[in-house]
This record gives sequence, C-alpha cells and structure tokens, in this order.
Amino acid sequence: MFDGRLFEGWSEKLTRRLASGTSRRGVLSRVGLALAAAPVFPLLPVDRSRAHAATTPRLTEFQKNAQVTDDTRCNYWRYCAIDGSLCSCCGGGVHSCPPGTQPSLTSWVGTCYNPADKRSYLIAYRDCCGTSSCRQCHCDNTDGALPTYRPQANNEIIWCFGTSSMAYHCSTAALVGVAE
Amino acid sequence: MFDGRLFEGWSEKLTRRLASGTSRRGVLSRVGLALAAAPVFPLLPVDRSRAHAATTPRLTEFQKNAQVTDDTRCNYWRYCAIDGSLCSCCGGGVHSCPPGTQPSLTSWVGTCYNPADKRSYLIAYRDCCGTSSCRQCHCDNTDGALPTYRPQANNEIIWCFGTSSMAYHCSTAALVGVAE
Amino acid sequence: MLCGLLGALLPCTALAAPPPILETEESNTAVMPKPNPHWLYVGTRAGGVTIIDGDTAKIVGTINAAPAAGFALAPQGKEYYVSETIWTRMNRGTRQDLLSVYDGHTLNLIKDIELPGRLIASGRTPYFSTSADGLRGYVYNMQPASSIITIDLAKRNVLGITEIPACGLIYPHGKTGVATLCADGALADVAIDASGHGRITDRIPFFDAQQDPVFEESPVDRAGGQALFITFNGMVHPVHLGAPSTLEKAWSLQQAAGLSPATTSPEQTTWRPGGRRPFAFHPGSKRLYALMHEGAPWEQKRSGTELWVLDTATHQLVNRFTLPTSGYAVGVSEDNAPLLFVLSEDGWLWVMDPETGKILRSLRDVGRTTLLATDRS
Amino acid sequence: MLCGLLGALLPCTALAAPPPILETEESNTAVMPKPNPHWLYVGTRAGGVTIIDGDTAKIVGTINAAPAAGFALAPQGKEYYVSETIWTRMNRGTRQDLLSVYDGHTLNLIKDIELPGRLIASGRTPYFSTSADGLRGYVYNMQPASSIITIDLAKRNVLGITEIPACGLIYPHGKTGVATLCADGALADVAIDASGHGRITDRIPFFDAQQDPVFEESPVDRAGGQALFITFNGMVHPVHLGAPSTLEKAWSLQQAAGLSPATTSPEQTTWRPGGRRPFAFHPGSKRLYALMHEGAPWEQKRSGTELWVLDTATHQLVNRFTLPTSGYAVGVSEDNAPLLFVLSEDGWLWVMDPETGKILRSLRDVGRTTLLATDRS
Repeated sequence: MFDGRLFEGWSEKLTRRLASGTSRRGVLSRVGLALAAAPVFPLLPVDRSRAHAATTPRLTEFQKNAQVTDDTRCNYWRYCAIDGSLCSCCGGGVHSCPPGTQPSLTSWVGTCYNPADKRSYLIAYRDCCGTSSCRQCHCDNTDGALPTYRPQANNEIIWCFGTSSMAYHCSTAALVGVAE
Repeated sequence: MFDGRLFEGWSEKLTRRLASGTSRRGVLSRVGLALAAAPVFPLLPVDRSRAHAATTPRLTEFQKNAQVTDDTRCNYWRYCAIDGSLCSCCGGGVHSCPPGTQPSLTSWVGTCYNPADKRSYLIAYRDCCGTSSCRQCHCDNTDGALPTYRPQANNEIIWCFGTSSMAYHCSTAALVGVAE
Repeated sequence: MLCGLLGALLPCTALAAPPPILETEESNTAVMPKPNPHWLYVGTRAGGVTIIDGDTAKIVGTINAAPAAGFALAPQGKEYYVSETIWTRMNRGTRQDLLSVYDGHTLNLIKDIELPGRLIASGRTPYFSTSADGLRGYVYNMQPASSIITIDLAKRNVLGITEIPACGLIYPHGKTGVATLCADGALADVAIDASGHGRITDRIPFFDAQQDPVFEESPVDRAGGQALFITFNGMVHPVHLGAPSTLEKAWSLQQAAGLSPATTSPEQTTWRPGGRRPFAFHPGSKRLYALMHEGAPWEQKRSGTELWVLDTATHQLVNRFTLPTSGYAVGVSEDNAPLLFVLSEDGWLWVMDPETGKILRSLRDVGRTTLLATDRS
Repeated sequence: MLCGLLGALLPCTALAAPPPILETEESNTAVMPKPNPHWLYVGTRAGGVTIIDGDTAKIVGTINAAPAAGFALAPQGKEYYVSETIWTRMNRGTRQDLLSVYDGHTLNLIKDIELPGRLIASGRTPYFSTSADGLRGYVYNMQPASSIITIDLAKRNVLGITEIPACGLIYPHGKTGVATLCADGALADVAIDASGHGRITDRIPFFDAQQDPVFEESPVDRAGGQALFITFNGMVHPVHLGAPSTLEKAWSLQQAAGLSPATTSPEQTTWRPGGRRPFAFHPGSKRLYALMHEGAPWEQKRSGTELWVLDTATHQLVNRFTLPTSGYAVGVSEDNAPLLFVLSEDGWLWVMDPETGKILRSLRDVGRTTLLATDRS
C-alpha cells in the first residue's frame, strides 16, 4: 500500500535537507539518532515494522477504537501516539498551531492506522510553543511510543526546539507520509 | 473579656515600632490604612465591631461549626478568614512557616471566635513565601474578610511583602491579641 | 456494483477503486478570526487568558499571562493587555512588573512595558483597566501605599503615578475619569492629568465598609459611566460616575424579589449574592445578572445556585434561573442579542440564553476562573 | 463542684474560674527534622518536590522546582538538588539551565550552578542522578546531540560534557560508573574521567528497542550496581553494572506468576506492567514491586490495578495486592523495615505494608506525580 509519489515528496524534502551543506551533515553524524534540529520536517527513520497490510490488519487497542470524524477527541486516528493537549481544542487545528504559538521545528513521530482507507501513515507530532498551556483535551496515547533513547518516538520530551520560546501550549498531528 | 496584659504586650510592640523613627512615620502617614511594610507585627486597627460578648454570642456560620482540636482542617477556629493552603498541612504549623519559606512581614487580619473559651481573638494571617506552592488543605473562609480597599482584612492579596521571594507557599494564623 | 455482479469470481475489495491516499501537510500557525461581541475572555488561576467564542463554546486562542495577572482589551480587540509580575528566576532573582501588549490578530507579543510596581493578588477587574476609548491603562499598586499607575497605551509608556491614600481599586469611565473606593466607605473621584499625575477631588460616603462592604467586582459601564456598587447584603447603589460622581437611590436585590432586605444578622438565612464575580450588567437592556445562594452573612464568595435577572430601571426581579452547577463568575455580552456566561467552580462554562436561562452550549475544563471579560466590539 | 452545691444561688459559669486567655505568638520558620529512610520525595507536574514522612503520611517540607525539573538527594539528605530550566521572563527572555542546590536542614537555596544545557521533558529519574556516594551529579542533555553533563557537587561546578551518540538516559553506579541505553537496544558503559570527559567503552545489545523496549524507570541499586531492565512485555533483564557491565539470565513477570510470557501480539490480553514509574526494587530483600494491569501491548503508561511482589532471586511471584485506586508510580523505602508507596493518577498516596499489602496510611491531593525518590539514609 506504499504510495511512491506522496512518500517520495516527503522523503525528497529529507534528501534535499541532507544535501544542504557540510555543517549540517557534521551535526547529523554526531546526532546519530536521525534527529535534526532546524529544518521544517524532522529527519526520521521510516517505521517499517509497525506498518500493516491493508487486507489483514492486526489492530492495537487504540486502532480498534479509532475514528476519523472528530479531531477534538483522543481517539481520532492520527492521535495514536500523542501526549498533550489537542491543538484542535485550543484555537488551532490538527496541523495548525493556535494564534500566538509556533510549531516546533522538530517532532516525535508515530505510525497511525486510518480505518477509513486501511492504510498506515506517518504522523509528525509537533508541539506548539510560546504561550500559557491550553490544558484542554489532554490525551496520552502510546501506540509505538518509545523511551527517550529513541527520542524520535518519544512523546514526553517538550519538543519546542527551534522556537523562540519553549513554553508548551498544545500538540498537533501533521500527516507527513504513508508508512510502508 | 479584654485582657490588658496580653493585649498590651502586643500593642507595646506596635507602639515601639511607631516610635522607631521619622522615616517610618512618614511612610505610615501616607499609607493611611494602618498597614506597615517591614516590622515583625503588622500595624492593625483593633476590630471592635465584630467582637462578641462571651455570654451572648451571635455566631456566624463559620463560628457555629468551628472546632479547636485539629489545625489541619478548614473549620479550625482560627481559620475564620483564611484563604490559601494551611501551613499545618505543609510541614509548618499554625504560626510556623514550613522549611525553606519565610513568613511575610505584613499580614491580613481576622477576628475569630474561640468556642473553647468563648473569647474572640485577633488572628494575623501571614503567608509563607519563597517556594513552590504547597497545594494541600486549601481553605477559603471569609468571616469579616473585606475587599482590597480594606487591605488589612483582605485575603486575596499575596501577602509576601518584605520577604526575599514573593512565591506563595501557604498561610499561617498567628494569635496576636484578644479582640475587645 | 461490479464486484457484486461478478460474485465470487473476484473479491469486492480487489475491484473497488482504492480510496485516494491522504495528502501530506505542512505545519502552520493560525491567526485570530475577526472578534465578535460573543467572545468571552477568561483568566485562570494557573495563568493564561482563554478566549472562547460563545457562539460555538470553542476556544479561539490563549493569551499568555502569569498567575495573578490583570487583563484588558483595546476596542475591537485590536490589542490585548496583560499586567503581570515575573521574576528572572521564577521564584527568585529580579522582580519585573510588566504591562505586556499583544497583537489582536496574531496574539504575538508586541512589547513589554516596564511598570514601577503593581499589587500582586488574585486577578480582579479593578486592579487593571483602561479608559473607555482604550487610550489609557490604569494599574492599581499597593506596596504598601496605594496608587494608580497611568499608562499611555498608544505611546506604550508609563505617564505617572497618582497616590490615593486610604483608597483602593480603579473604576475608569469615559476618556479620563477614574473613581476609586475608600476604606471609610466612600467613593472618591480621581482627576489624573495628561502627565499621569493627579489627586482625589471628591468623596461620597455611601456604604459601611466594615459591616456591609461593596463587592470589588461591582459592574461598571465604562462608556456610559453607569456603576452599580452592590453590597455583600445585596443593596444596589447606582452611581453615575463623573466629575463629581452622583449617587442615585439604593435598592435591595431581595426586595426586588418580594423578600425582606438582607441584614448582617447571623440568624438571617436568605438569598444573598456571592461568588468570585457575582454580577454582570447589560447596558442596552439595563438588566443586572446576579449569582445568588441561600445563606448567612460572611459567605460572600460562596457560589450561586441561581442566577437572578433584575431590571435596574424598575428594581424588579425579572427571572430566576437554576444553574446546572454552582456559578462562580457571570458575564453577559454587550451586544443587542446577548449571551449569558456562567463559570462554575468545577470548571464548566455554561453559555445561556439570557431571556430563558436555557443552556445553549457548554465547555468543560476551563479551569478555576479569576478574571472574566467581554467586549462590545 | 461548688456551683453545683450552691445550686441555683449562683450560675455555675459565674463561679468557675474563667479559662486562661491564649498567649500571643510570634511567626517563625520550621527546619527539617532528621531525615529517615521512610521519607518519600514526590515531584509533581505543576512543579515542586514534596517530602512526605511515610510514618505519618504528612508533608515535612517542599523543595522549590520548576515544571519538568529533575531531582536528586545527597546521602543522609544533607543537600537536595534540582535540575531545572527557567526563562528570565517566564515564557520568554533568556534561557537558564540550572542545578539548584538546597540545604537539607533549612531547605534554603545554597547555590544555582549554571549548566550548559539539559533535556526539557516530563521529569524522569535517569534524566538527572548522582553517583552512589553523591559526589558527582549527571545531567542528561539532548539538543539534539545526546550528552552527559558531569557536575562536581562538592565544588559546585560543571566538570565537562561527554557525548553519547545514539544513546540516552543516565544510570550511575558506584563512585564513577555510568551506564546508558541506546537506540539499537544496547546497554553502553560510559567511562567519565575526573575532568568530566569520557566516552562509551562497551556495548551490550540485549533488547528490541522498537518492538519491546525497556522502561526508562527500570530500577537500579546504585550502590550495589544491580539493575533490572524491564521491557514493556515484562521481561526482566538483570544487569550487573560495572566496567564492563554483565548481563544475567532474563525472566518473565508473567511466567513468575504461572502465566505465559507476554508478547507484542495485539490479540494477547494479559497482565502487563505499566504506569509512570511501574517498578521499585528493595535491595535488602531482593524483592521487585511492579504495577500491573490487564491489557494489550502499547498501553505501557496505563496505571496498575494490582501491585505484584516478586522475588528476583527465585523469579517467583510472592504476592499480588489489589490497589484502592489505580497506581501510577511505586516506591519502596530502602531500609530493613520497608514501607511501600503507591501514587495514583487521581492524586492519592497509599502507604502500604510490603508484606501484607495493607493500607497503613494515605494522603490525598498529592498532585500528578512525575518523579518519585527514596533514600536509604
């Protein structure tokens, strides 16, 4: 169920960024965890292991209860690994930060199953930062969430790297590609 | 039921402070509200109007339910006008600040009725300041509590004047005299 | 369907066109929609001012604010103002008293205006307010002498300090008028000149500050200069704010409902106003909304189990609404099709029809409310 | 009684000696009592570390801490350390990463040691810890390169930075030993010299970091160097930390209870470990305490409905305690008459007898726990 065009669109950005200069490569080689600080999209390994064939999905508890219509509820399909307040409840949207906040330049990533098209997608969870905490619609979903030694899948880090303020406000869930 | 000795002991401090220099008097005349910034005891008007004769008390709702044995509960008699966390629940005591905090040098004041001896006492509510909020045993009693234009009876002000930090931690209730 | 017709020859899923793959998305930041009079501004104990659209009961945005902040709006929501105190090291370091100016469209910080001080207390409307035209800001200070700090909001600087000995709180009216309340139970008119300096010009004693004080959150229509100072017992003292201010005939909330007026007697259990912000006034209809509970004196912060609707022209009770959960703060939008807002101690916002009391919408987890504001623009 | 004998001649109250008038009081500040091993240190989401005496379930004191702080103790509670990040203007201004040192007797701030950085995340034990003798502090940093900042706690200065590429978290042992966990499922030994600089010396791969990772809050006895790295599925990997560290035979929590081992299959509903801090280890008795719930994989933060007691020598379940409210974090005092502590998501502390599971004492409104610490002194 891999869609080459869209996924390549996403990985193309990745490749462009990787080629954008020696200094960044220098940083990346030190990071080692495929985690980058500054670019618009985070540098991520593709999560192959948790992808599901469309025909025979073995669903997690979250996936069994996931819905595709209301992005202000914790069981909206994209929120499979979100930890925090939903920006959809705070004046933002599923991939939009509320006014007065900035999206983090890095993010953690989940692989979520969309019950409508039975595909799995890569979701970048970007924190929105800069203003008093929203405190609405708090969710703590943990499908595929990993400890800090796998930071790109960790939802407890305040992911406000690269923003002018690290005050946590809420979290978004942008679709960044199809999981293999 | 006025006890001259004890009350004079308290008012003596007051008088000493009033006589302690021109500069302080200059401040006091500007304040007008009988509120002082620095000394150990706050400068207070005696609350005559809310005192009760021991023989025929007309009790407020708080006074009817007040008890004299457990200073970690909101209905302890001295807490008739307290707003905040009880320091007795936070590692301090009824007139002691918990470790790492400082008592405010000024305070708000209540007149509370002691059901054990049927006397009314002046209670100085001093905030303890300097460390993260305690959050235990929150009470909001309002017997005789007045708006900010009567600050000496106001329990919403953060009374951390004169301490090195104004971070609110909890509130104490020191007995400072007998009400007339 | 073709696969159905073909029966078992091909499974249906194999022939149906697969749904299109969802498109990838960029992250961005929303801006504020055009303000409307049904927006409600709610300050909470934990900090932050939440903006909620009463027409949807959804959050539109959040303005950053420290705990114990004050809040005010420019007309038409062009700017938002937060008065706050921040230390360089959280609970230690250098104290900074600030008036933080936010852009109404982006909610981005425009400027921190440094203040010479401010009272730090659980946020109340008359600790920080603006003139009716929004050109001047007034910050109440007490450290420990009482004063008003006047700010030029257009030039973004502090004009000056006016001492108001033995008085406190700020009730601006019109372009430059300011009233305050005093420890002896008087209303005082304060004249503040263009340099921010001034003095008390008049004093009108009208209440017993010790036995039956007026609520700090007494409602004032800044544009019209109409104030309703309401005592703990429920006596309404209408005052036309001006230079000098003029007092009108007082009336009783209980008498408006056909009851005896409340007294300070501990034995008298009756309906009394109470809560964090017990009153809201709608200038167009001259209606007063009051959170009421049954109880004894000195329970002035107790939440209301009912919301009373009163006609301030006839001094009559128009309606009584039972609340779903006890109300802690009430607000009413200032337009001609108003919405009524009740915040409860347990964190609910109830959006109500002011004519019928019907719950139109609700929002939970709003947090413990301190400030509540609406704007007519 | 005289008044009784005199009967109606005089009312009893007129003759009885009036009770003495209560004495006036001075305000003062308490100091900390002598620490004992039954003290529990609880960090909360809202900030602050609360010290609770398990023998009374009462608060002894509170150490100031910003949200997302780390916490560590000097031996015998002589000093307390908070690693925290504070901006000069709350949510704006200059970032300050600090290791704040508090006196154990007065809880007064002794010094803020400025740090070159730290990871800002919901506080976890292996983000900030000390050597077993308390002479060195280690702060985990990731911005975005992973590193360990080593602090000389006696001299109160930063020694140096050791990069640990592709690894994270800090598990100190002994005087100078440090282990870390890596993205590829290995444990790495880190040698850090007296200048605070160092490198990874050994790597022992032992778990699948993607499918069945080990919990961050896996228990480690720093003094003895005994670690129990436990996976989401409940496989216990005993490691003797050293230079190099050595791996012992793994065993399953479920098998210890006579069940099949848990797998990553979504279809398998079984007893699984979970919570904010699901494990506590008592070095003296070699017993492991684990918060367990019935559920599917990928619910690793779900609170435990039961607390399991396991013998780590025999790999046998010793006891199962049903909890009054679901447990979020567990701790056990390190003395020979230990107390068991369970914090619940709804803010309760349950103090339990580790032998019987009996609730000895409780405290409510503790707040949402992040960190939990005990000390053997």
